[in-house]
Amino acid sequence: MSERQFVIPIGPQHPALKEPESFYFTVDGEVVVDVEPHIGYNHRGIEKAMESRTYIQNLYLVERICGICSNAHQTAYVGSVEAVGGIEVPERAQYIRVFMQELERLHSHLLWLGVAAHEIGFDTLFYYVWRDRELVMDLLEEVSGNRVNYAMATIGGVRRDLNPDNFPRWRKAISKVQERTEYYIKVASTEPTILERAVGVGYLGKGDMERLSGVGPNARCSGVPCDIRKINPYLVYDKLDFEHIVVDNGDVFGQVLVRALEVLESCKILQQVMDEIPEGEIRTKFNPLGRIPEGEAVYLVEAQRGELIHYTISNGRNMPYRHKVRSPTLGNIPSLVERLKGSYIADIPIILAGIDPCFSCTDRMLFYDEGKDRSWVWTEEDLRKYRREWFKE
Amino acid sequence: MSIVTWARTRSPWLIHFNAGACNACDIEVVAALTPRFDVERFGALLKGSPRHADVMVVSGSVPRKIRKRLRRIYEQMPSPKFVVAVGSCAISGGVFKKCYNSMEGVDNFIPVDAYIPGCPPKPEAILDGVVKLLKSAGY
Amino acid sequence: MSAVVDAVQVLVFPGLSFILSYTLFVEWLSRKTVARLQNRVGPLHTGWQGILQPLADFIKLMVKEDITPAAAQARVFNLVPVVVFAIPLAAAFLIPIQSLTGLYSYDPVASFEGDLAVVLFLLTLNALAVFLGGWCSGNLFGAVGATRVAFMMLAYETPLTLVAFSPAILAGSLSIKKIVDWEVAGFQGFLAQPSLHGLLVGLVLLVGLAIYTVCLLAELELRPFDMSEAETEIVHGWQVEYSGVKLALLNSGHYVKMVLAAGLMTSLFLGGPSGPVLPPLFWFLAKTSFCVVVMSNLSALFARFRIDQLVSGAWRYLVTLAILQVMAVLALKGVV
Amino acid sequence: MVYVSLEEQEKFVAGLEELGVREPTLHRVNYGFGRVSREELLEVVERLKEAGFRHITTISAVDMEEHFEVVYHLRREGFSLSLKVEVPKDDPKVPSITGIHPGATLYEREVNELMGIFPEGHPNPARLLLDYDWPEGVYPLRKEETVESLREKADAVLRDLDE
Repeated sequence: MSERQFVIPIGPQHPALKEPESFYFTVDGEVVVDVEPHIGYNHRGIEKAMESRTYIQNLYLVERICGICSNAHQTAYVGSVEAVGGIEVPERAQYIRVFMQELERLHSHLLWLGVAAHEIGFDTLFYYVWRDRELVMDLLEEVSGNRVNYAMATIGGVRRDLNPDNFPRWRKAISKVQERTEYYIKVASTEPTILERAVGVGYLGKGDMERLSGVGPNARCSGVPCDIRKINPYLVYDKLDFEHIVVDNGDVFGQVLVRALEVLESCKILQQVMDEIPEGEIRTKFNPLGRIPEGEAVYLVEAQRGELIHYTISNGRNMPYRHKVRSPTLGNIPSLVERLKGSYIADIPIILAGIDPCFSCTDRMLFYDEGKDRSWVWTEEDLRKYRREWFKE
Repeated sequence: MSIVTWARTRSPWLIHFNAGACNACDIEVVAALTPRFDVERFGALLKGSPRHADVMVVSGSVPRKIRKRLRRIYEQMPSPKFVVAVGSCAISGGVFKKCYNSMEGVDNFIPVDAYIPGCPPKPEAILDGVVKLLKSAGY
Repeated sequence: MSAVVDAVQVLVFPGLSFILSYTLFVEWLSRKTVARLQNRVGPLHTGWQGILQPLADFIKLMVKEDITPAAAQARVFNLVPVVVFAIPLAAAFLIPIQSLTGLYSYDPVASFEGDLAVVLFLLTLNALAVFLGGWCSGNLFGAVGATRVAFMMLAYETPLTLVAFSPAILAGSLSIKKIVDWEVAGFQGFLAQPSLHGLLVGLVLLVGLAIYTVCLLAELELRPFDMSEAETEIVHGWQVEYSGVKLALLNSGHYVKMVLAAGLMTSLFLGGPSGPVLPPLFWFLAKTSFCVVVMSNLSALFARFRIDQLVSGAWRYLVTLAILQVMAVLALKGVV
Repeated sequence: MVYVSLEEQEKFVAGLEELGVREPTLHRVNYGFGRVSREELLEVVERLKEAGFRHITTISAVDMEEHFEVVYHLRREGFSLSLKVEVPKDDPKVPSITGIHPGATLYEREVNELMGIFPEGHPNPARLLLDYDWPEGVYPLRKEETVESLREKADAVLRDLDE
């Protein structure tokens, strides 16, 4: 490190990072020379905890790996368990899973567009996008009863049915989102200040991206076709008609483009699901304490941020012997580091945000729940006392 | 009500600290800023620097690696300062209780003034929690 | 008697008290405008439509703990907020608002030949104080913010000064009061007897106004030029370590600067506080509020530039335009 | 090759044997398993990369009681192959594949940290996820560790630090 260089730590608490991670940037003036990611502030080790819980209990656990891609994790988890146990999923349930998955993708991509706008200081766009995201949140709440952790998928199917009476209203809301997104694409591709901050920023070419095994929109913006829904279809994605969005811009603008276009494709898929969803059961019975026969299976899912893998090994008991999760963000960190080198300090937030990092997925924590001790209630008096005592020290 | 109390309850500047949360609480906290909920109506602003903030909104079950930062950010805030624990994890460790890598809730490290339960609480609940905190803050 | 009037002018109206309360109003107006543009309502429950919000913020910060970080150079660090608050306040005394000596008189509290130069000098001094404040705060983000302030000054100072002097050249005086007088007389003359020369002067001043507005956005650290306190990049930049009273002063100083900038804009390009029928006070408030709304609007409409983009853009376009504008002014004046 | 029939995939999987993958099996459409010895690992991964498996999804480590198993999840368009390597407990080491797949750096660090299987030849096998005060040589994902024992060991370090 020469004398002109100094190290800027960003994180674990920094406005550009909504999550506690830190990056040590070696900078020369305003230019980044080297980056060292320090992750693990969110390490919970859910993998260890899953080994001591039943398959049904684990459903709620995997959902809380990440609050934004909760449904993707759940889909991948039940997919891998069903593959081990050879459990058939009714077709209607598969459609409903696709429906949830795409709704979640809508909300997540809109969230990202807003955050990206915020990172380059365009708060007005951030507020507009998040306002429209609430339309999607309303839909999610109406379908599943929850705004964030939906608890929709279960082993053998889904837990709640879609009511066809609501379809006309949902269609309207979805076309509204679509219309809005088209407008934002127009804004983002014509507004000069956005273009100044996005085009050519954090460039990474196709070759490098393939070498570093990037996933999701981060890789697709560099021209690597890697949408699991297309190249390794699961559920009923092979029956649905949608585009494989790949662009070769390779920069932040490409990431904006991929995500915005994917929002439009998701709207298309949602409309198709409502058109084509067959009648029938929504789940096959699975005993909550049921055992899964010995075996192992891998299940890949295209989460909003990219390829998500769940790998289950069962030894015939009612708890998994080992369950491995790899979230998309971990796969994107090597390419992120490559993108950051040579960029300006001012571009760090947008490049960081560019891969749509989700560190809570990345560092799963080890945890364990005794089920006791949880329901203690503090009265106001207790709280006051506690505060007083604390201050005395 | 003295003018100072009036001013304090009308102008809570927030800082958001994610102590190992799963993102669900965090996006709901951010959603509380956006047009539909808009906490600025109550004079609340989200600030980036702990030096500017009055209320620390903490989510997450405090993993081992983050514990020092939590204390440090809290100590950097000028008093009078308040802490709001958002979500089950921040309250008691929630599902992460009795986990070797979680330190079981925020109040093991810093004093908490308001608890907003939920997994995650809705933005309305977070708003309500902050407003209730302010109402009860007639110190 | 005149001593009493002077004292009232300095302390109450249109001096200290008036400017400070107007500052609070401007802060509310600007926050509310931005919120409306962002589809929100902004402050709502503190007084009518949240109009007392800035006052609440100010009082709250005044009674908060005041921290001086161990790493900071305490003397400079503690002095800077006072300076940053006092400089624009002092400069605001030179802006014509309303005089107590007559209903239609708008003599500023103090006026002398060359006060325009003093105001511009004070604005530069302000930026230097900000630089010192960031540099001495003992924080890495503060230091980066401070260097950015210095860089920004390099970018906007030249076009700002050039453009601000163009009405002075036309009026043949460096006194703000005299420039306003010239503008009023010129405008009335134009209305009575329209001429091509008058039209051209108006157009050239309009170009000047545009350049001046862009420079002011940078001077006031508003978007798209708020890279010195960019929240997502360097937290709050040079302000990062300030808390309590110091933050209150910095915050208010920012909006006093906004009032000053709007007042200067009104005086130099919009005919100052003069207008038909109503007294100057009304026209001053109307015109400066308009300027504030315009600036808030602009700041909500753009994404933040990068520092290098600002510097290169300012020298490539703004300076060129400003020089062309000054040359046009000189041509109109008949000097060239 | 996107979504071909089951028969075609079976043929494809059988063809993997020529590349050095032992016991290749088709689990279901698009997913297969295979084995490889620790010594042959680098060679086989290299050959698979030439055959199209250019993407590494992740590396899993499993404690199988008698031995460890490191599973390399490789992917090509339309097929995901999980390649298992047996690692004896008394010699927990695997050759690092970062030379072939630079994207695997973090996965190898994770395996090293949570299961204690050292990637030989890794450019920077530093600690990634766990606390800086985490005791050395305690690997949370090993079966002999329980949550209580891990907690006990980690807290002991913290107590020492306090004193």
